[in-house]
Amino acid sequence: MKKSLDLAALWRGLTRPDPAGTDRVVPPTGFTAQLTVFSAAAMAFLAVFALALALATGRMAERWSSELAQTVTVRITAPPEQIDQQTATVLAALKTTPGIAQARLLPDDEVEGLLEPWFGPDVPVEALPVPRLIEVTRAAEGFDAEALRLRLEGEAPDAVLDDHTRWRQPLVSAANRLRVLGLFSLLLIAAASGAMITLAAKAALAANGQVIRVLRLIGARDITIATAFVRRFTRRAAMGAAGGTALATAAVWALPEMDQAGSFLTGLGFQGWGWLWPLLIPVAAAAIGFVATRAAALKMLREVR
Amino acid sequence: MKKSLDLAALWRGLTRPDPAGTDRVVPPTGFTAQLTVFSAAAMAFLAVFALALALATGRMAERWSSELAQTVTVRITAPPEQIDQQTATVLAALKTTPGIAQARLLPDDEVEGLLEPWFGPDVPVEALPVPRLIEVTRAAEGFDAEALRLRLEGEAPDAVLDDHTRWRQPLVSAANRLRVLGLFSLLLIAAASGAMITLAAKAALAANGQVIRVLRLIGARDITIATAFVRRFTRRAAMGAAGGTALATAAVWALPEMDQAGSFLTGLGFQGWGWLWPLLIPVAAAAIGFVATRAAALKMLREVR
Amino acid sequence: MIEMQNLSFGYSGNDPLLADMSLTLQPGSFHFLTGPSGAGKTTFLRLCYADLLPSGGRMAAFGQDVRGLSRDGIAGLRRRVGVVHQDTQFLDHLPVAENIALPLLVSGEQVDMPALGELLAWVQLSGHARAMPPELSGGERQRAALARAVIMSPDLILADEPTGNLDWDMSMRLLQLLIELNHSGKAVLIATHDLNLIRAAKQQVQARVLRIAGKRLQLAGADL
Amino acid sequence: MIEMQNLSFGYSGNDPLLADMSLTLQPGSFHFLTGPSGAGKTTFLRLCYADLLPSGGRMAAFGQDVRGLSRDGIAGLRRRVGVVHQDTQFLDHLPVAENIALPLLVSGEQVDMPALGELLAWVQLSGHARAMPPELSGGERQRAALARAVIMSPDLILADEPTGNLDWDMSMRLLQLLIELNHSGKAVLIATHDLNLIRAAKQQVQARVLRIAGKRLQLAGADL
Ligand SMILES: Nc1ncnc2c1ncn2[C@@H]1O[C@H](COP(=O)(O)OP(=O)(O)OP(=O)(O)O)[C@@H](O)[C@H]1O
Ligand SMILES: Nc1ncnc2c1ncn2[C@@H]1O[C@H](COP(=O)(O)OP(=O)(O)OP(=O)(O)O)[C@@H](O)[C@H]1O
Ligand SMILES: [Mg+2]
Ligand SMILES: [Mg+2]
Repeated sequence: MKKSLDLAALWRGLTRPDPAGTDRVVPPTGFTAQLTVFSAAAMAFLAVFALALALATGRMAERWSSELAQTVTVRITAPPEQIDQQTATVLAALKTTPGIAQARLLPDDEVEGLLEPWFGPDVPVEALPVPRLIEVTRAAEGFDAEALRLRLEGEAPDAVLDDHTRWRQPLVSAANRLRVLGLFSLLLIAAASGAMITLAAKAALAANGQVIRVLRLIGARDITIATAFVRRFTRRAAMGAAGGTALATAAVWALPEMDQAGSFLTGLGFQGWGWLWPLLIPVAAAAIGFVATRAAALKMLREVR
Repeated sequence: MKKSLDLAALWRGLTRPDPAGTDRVVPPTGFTAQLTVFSAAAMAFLAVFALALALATGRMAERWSSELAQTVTVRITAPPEQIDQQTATVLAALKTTPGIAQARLLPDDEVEGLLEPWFGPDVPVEALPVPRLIEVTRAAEGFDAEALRLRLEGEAPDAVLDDHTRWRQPLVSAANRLRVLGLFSLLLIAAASGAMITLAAKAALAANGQVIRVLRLIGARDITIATAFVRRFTRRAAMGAAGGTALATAAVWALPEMDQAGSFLTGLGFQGWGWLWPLLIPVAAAAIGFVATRAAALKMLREVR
Repeated sequence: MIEMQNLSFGYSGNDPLLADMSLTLQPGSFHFLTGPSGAGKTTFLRLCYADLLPSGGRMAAFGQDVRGLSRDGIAGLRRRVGVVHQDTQFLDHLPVAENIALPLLVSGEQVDMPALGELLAWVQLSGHARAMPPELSGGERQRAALARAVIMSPDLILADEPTGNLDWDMSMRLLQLLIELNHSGKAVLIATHDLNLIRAAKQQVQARVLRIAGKRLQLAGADL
Repeated sequence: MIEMQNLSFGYSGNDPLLADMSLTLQPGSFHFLTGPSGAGKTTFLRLCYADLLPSGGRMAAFGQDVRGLSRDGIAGLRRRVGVVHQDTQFLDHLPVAENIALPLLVSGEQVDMPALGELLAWVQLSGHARAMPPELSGGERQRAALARAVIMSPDLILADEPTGNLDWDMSMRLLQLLIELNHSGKAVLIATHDLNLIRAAKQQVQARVLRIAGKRLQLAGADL
């Protein structure tokens, strides 16, 4: 016995124009049709925003954690007679630590700048037992802060590694959580869209049960009937999703720039190739529409002899 | 001519049980019914998350900005001979500034704690030209920082007002933006839900055009028909939304605690009375279902004599 | 009960189908309506239960102008007129018995179960009370339609081709039922092509035969 | 074309409706099928176009066992059998002419417009070609159904109560059409209650009359 629906034939039927006008057998309008288009559009719209949120928070987390990486410092507060020796030891140790790109002893004027908030503009740096500060630039692969801390403890007991974690880490974890939330909503929205488009397709097919029965009675083959419906619905889902995506992308594009807080925040928009991501949404909607309608049509057809 | 649909009668019909069983005239099942329930549920689910996001970011913004408010300090770095006098002047000035609840001169050990990251645990506070720090607690209504800054400039030229804005403000504005985003998605989701439930109701009514025609032909009054449908759909929308809300609220409740970063972050959950907010969602869904079905039923009935 | 004066009707966008018709249906009268296929018999009946409104002329049902009826007024009119449609529709999700009792349900009246059972027996559908409408045969549908039309004991019964799917014996039974109803004071109007049915009826009841020909309503002579 | 041996059928959950039926429909044959309302005439026809499958016995259509037919095989069978249903359904969103041409459309064949026009004229629906199905009168629907049934020029024509909504003249015309088709070699099976129709047909064609009675198929005698 032949398989009752041939996928390749269905795909051909879907992409080929419809010269015979077989699609006309499906009633053109009705609320179920609008519903399919609209739910695809609405879900695509929400998906674009969730996608933008996930991408933006991802960017934000990355930026924050890279800033965090760049502001690692080693502070040496040894007594005056030991400080030069310990500083040299630390610099040597840092040089041999894997994952560190650069270690730079801050000159007095930079230290002065850092202490300004505490002692005012005319810090008497010379008069103070000011610590030596070494700015450490992390290499791309990063380094093991704990190991370095232990090593410094042995070699230069008065050196303190300050990776500013207390300040920045919560921000990074907040951004990461937001990204997870964005991805989670994306998943939710994808699942809800899938279910909604499936249900809309089924509702539309059920509303057209009469049409299917008439067509079977006059000798239409399953493939003919299924193709007409699947083509309609795949197009509707894709069109609706494309509309929703376009609208949402435009809305994201039109959102006010959020970068005014300097490097701290990032806009909700897409960046560079990121603008291509939303293009996946109509494709996904079309795929969902195709699979859902095909399954629904097959199921309905099985109930009609 | 009498108004064809009487709202009061409709409401009575909606809330009263159905002793005569008139509701049975509406076919009980079908995909459009499932669709109504499901779209209400899915949208309610998303709405709960958006609501949680909006509330949590609101809380976060509030916490961050209140922390900001509580960490305003005045730093006095005057030469030793003037410092006591300027400190007294500043304290007096702060006392007469409206919007300030408390001004407290930090004792040496607290200053020591603050300087520890710079000079190590054994700061020789006495030996250093350490500034005086005054912690200012803002009153609920807040104060005009610029005016205070100008006044201090005149009275105590070496006093610096530091409201830590540079650190915290971007966070607050980030949180506020997230809140706006949450509210925006809430609006979007509400609009999409409304449209979806409306369309589902219309699709279901259109699928039941035959039923409506038969009922009119045997002499059913508009109110009877509309009530049967409106009751069904309002219940379906409310049930679906209640289900989605319950699920989402449980999911929010089950989310891992996010407060581990101390007071810096806040969980996505609701807090206290906030857990009651989601209860509004099924009510809103029922209201949308009621209005949408009523409008759709009226429109369909008008097409049938 | 129904009064028409110079009534005319045409479907929108089409030529007038019925023109200049005058007719009065008295309580207790018995009419047949004939005419070729497509002449407008079904249309005429639809005018009688206000499913269509006349394009011209005057028409009153139970003393009220049909054009002035509110939607609830139309519903009220339909409770006093029992209709057997040419292609009667049922609610496919309710069993036959409930479908027949539907007019009672929607007008909020109590269903008298023994009376319903009697009615089912009368149209020989006792065995199908619990069947769903799509499971009925063509003739069974027509009998169920008749039962639904008379359950409110209406003042006027309109039947559109009620014997189209029935054999002669069953047609005679059905005619007997309608004549019984007529004897109890109800007016009856039957649209049919079946001249044998009209002949059979005329032997038992004073029936007038109307004919739609050339858009007009004519009284057919005794030639039937 | 259709061969039945000891065929039996019952709707699921019900007693068997038809039992022990044997029949062979030869090309070019002409049969009538009668029986009281609810006897199983429509059911019998549905078995013939594989809308129902027999519960027992053997049935072959065009040489193939219907139980072994794939879904596409059933579709193929239905293209060789034209059916006029008792309550024919159309696609309400397509005009009458397109509905009549629908079997050609779904089997991917070209529509021969002049032939379609002729067919419409043949059933006197030329004036309604562009009308929508819900705008047709009962008789017009039946004629459109006949036109749709014969447009693929099937080998076998099944008609379920095709004259139920037609007056005598139109019934005779329709019978004439079916007899014409039969003379051109097609087999015809008509389910009807109308004994006059059967009598009229017997004068022109060698028709056999089958009768469903007591669940069985009987050959009615010459008493008609
Ligand atoms: N809704 C409509 N819109 C336009 N034309 C219509 C509509 N309904 C019916 N017609 C046309 O009006 C004419 C009369 O239809 P009607 O159904 O009244 O005929 P009838 O006398 O009942 O015929 P039959 O005996 O075949 O049932 C027909 O030609 C039909 O095509
Ligand atoms: N789908 C179904 N399920 C169950 N029972 C059915 C179904 N369809 C028909 N029946 C029953 O089977 C019997 C035969 O029905 P069928 O339609 O074949 O009768 P028929 O001979 O065509 O009658 P009529 O002359 O009234 O059209 C009837 O009693 C009917 O109620
Ligand atoms: Mg008619
Ligand atoms: Mg039948």
